[in-house]
Amino acid sequence: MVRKSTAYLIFLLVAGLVMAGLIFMHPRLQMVDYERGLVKRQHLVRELGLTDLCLFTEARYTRHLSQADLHSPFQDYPMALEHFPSGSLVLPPEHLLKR
Amino acid sequence: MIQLSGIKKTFNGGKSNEFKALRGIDLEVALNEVSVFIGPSGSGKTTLLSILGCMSRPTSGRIWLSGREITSLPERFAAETRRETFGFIFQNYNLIKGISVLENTMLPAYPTGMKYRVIRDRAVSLLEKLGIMSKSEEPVEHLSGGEQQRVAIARALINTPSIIIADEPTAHLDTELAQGLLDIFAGFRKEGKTILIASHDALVFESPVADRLISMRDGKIV
Amino acid sequence: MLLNPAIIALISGSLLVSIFAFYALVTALGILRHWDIQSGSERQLALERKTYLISTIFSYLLGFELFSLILFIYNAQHMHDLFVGAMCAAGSLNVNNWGYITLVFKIITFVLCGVWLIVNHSDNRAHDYPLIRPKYKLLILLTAMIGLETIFQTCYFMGLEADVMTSCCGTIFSEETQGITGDMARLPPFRTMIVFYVALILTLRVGIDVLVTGRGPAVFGLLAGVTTVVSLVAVISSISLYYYELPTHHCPFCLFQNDYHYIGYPLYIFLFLGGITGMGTGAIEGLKGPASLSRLIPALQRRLCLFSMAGFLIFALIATYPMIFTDFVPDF
Amino acid sequence: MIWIERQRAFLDFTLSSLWRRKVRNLSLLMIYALIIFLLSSVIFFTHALRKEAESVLKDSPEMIVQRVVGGRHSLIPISYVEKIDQIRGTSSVRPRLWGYYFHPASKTNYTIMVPEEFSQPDDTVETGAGVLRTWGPLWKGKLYFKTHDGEAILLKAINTMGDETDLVSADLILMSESTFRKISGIPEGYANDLSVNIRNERESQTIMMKTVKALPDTRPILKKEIIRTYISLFDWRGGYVIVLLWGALLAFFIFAWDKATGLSAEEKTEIGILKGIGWDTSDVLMMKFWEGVVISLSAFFLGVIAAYVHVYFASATFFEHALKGWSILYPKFSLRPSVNPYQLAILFFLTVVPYTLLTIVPTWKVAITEPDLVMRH
Repeated sequence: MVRKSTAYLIFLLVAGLVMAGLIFMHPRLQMVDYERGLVKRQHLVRELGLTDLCLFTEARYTRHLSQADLHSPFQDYPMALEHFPSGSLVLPPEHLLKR
Repeated sequence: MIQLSGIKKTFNGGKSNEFKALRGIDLEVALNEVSVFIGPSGSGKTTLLSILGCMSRPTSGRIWLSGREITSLPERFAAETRRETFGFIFQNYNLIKGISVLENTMLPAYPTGMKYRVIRDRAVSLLEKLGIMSKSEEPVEHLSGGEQQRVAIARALINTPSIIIADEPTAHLDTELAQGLLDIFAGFRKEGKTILIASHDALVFESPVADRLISMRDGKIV
Repeated sequence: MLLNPAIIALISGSLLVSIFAFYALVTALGILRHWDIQSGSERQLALERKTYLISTIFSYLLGFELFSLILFIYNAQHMHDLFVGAMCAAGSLNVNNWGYITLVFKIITFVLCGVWLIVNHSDNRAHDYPLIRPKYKLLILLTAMIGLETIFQTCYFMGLEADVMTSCCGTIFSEETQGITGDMARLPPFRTMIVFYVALILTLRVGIDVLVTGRGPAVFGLLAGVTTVVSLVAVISSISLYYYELPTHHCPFCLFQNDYHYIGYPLYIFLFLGGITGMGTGAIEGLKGPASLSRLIPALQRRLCLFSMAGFLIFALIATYPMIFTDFVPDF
Repeated sequence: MIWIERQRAFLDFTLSSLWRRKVRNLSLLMIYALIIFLLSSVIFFTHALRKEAESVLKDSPEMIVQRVVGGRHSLIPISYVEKIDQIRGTSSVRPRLWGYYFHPASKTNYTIMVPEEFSQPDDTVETGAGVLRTWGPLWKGKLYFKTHDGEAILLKAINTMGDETDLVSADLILMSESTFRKISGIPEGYANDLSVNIRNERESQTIMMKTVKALPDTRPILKKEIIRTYISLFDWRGGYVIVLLWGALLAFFIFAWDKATGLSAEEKTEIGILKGIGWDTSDVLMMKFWEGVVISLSAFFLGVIAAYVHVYFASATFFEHALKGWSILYPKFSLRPSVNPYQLAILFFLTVVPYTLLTIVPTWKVAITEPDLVMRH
């Protein structure tokens, strides 16, 4: 019978190797595919002059959040309550918060 | 030679439920003998054995083991002495449930840092000697009372102690098993070990194995 | 105030560490008040049991202090792009007045924690707890340091504002800068290296004495402390130059970056290993007095001394390596 | 090595003892791993998005100039181009035409845009992959649009952009300038904003100031600011989610603490037995330390590996819902795996450190069980 601590240490070793493999090796394997996509994205960004990621498409100010103006998160009226889920996650763009 | 002088033990000192378990014990116990402490329950036998075995400290008084004073040792040294000098056989066997016979036997040797192989081989040979090797991988609670008793003995011997302390070892055994146990004790004496037994079982103190009887009552030797 | 996972982790971690250090300190002071090793009373037994708790807490704290030190530097490194002008950790730490003092306190608490554990370990080897009083009094200092470190760190993170103009390592550790960082950068690299090697060789020489004859651990401890400080100065003034292969880049933090293969981590870890065990060797010298320890301490000192010498040696190897295997020559 | 043998032996016992109560301990382990999984998913995901934003937006225009009227973003006259062009240091200025188009049938907002050079005829559009996914049935390969004055037009969809660019292009519909003006109603001579390329990026701050001076009703936005918006967005978001997860963490720690404090009588007897047969308090503490290590490390590895798979192999499926919110269109994207020791250190600090500290005192309380307990009946 295998000693319990040996079995556990083997488990740790395997888990550690899997983790290290994922963290250090996997990105390298992915590199070629990823780079190809990235080049395309960068190309498109340059060509069209895009400024934002297409992550939240629910409203103007979340789709192009760096282009939004100070009041748009207030839905055109300063007393309006936020009602988009992503509105609770995003900050107004950096340059508007500048003091 | 184990010498005791003026051993007193008070539980819950200064409180309303204060209880004086030992009221001044002076005693000399010879090594390589079987000494049996007899007396009714509550007479202080168990408390005395636990003090002798470095499990607890007396409230006052001193103990010398082969000339070395062992009473004022801080806990970590008391534990070391307990581990290396004494082997304990408890009344309820006190085996750890859910783990195997073999592991239970090996437990006292874990903190010593001995090689695993060495401990294992020693445990196996002890279990073989006591005739329960066939059950070594079973969890202890699957064993009968007599078998558990033998596991407890094997565990007490794993660190090759020079002194064996047994508290009411025959309490849960029928006559035949108890007799077997006494035979095992006789064997230990032949090997030169010191055995201290607390018992109020006539089978024990009337047995020829017992070299010396020490009777106790109300925390004193009578 | 910036809120990122690392900041949350550091602030909450430090808070927990302080609470536990304080708890251990209160327990320790309670122990001191009623301590009487001669007594076999139940109270004395309870007190002796509490010493286990304190040792346990501080051994865990040492580990966490090390982690938090590394995370703190790594986080400063990671945040630098939020601040205008910051190129590495040096800039992020300079955003407000609390950054550097937090770092210094973190290093000191880590070293103190290590030395305390060494003292504690030697005390536990004796039958009669001869060091219990000095040891627990040292905890007052240690806990105060941990508490201050937590406060400084909180102030630092609270005071962070993105977009603040800061200076990068190029200016902080530049030969033109006034103040201590500039002074260190201005030191002549060649002479600093000579001082560094002299200190190192002296330490090793005394270390060999300690190993062979058992004499001079106090001197060794002192030298280890001096060598640690000199080494830190040497890193800024010259060792960094060889790693960056730039005549004016003196930053002690850029060494942590990917571009330099994270060499900063082993470099500093071995330096602190050498420093802590070395100072520990000296710290327990004053404790030889009690009879119960007089035989144990020299053996322990030899072991610590060995670790310390190994730490310094590996540090020196890492530091010397680029000087030998590079074509770069700074203008002295 | 005595030291190693001792630790191995304690580890052996801890494992046996944990295995005995497998249901309870495995459920603790699973909850712990789940919490680490959630936290690390958040950290990995936000970090990867941040990196992605940084590298993708690296090529976006150095400066965008918007016109602000009454505090709101307004159309900018194309005549402004010349004024900015005259500022030294700018290499090119061009008007950007873009806007939103709401398609009632799919209830989705799309971004319509005019590229600098659109080589297709006026009656065709190029679309992002997400558009065709959500638009609904096409009529003979054509998209049905309504112009600003109510007129219906059909535009042929060609050249769909691939999935690979979805993260920036999912909702894009590219069209010619005249079609755009017809649909959006933006009059000739006006654009949405101007994109400015700057020769030396270090001078962008100065150029921005000069722009404001020359055209006081404009608001320039620098690329640096855009990227920093995204960096702090994801850092901040990661921070907030962790604050929100504090509740869960706290609940778990209380649970762990309770488990450590409320040891059953059986477990207490066991510790008593160990002490009785010669274990010291520090041995019991060591054994319990290994128990903590076994639980924390296992949970840590399991949680982190699962989170990695979740974020990088399964594209963070569990978060899709939160990101998507009420929008119909959600880009398909795969992120560059970028986990570093820094993130692992954060995770360790957030989970293992509190767990370990919280169990110290209860563990110690058990460890000091009196060895003679087993002798008393």
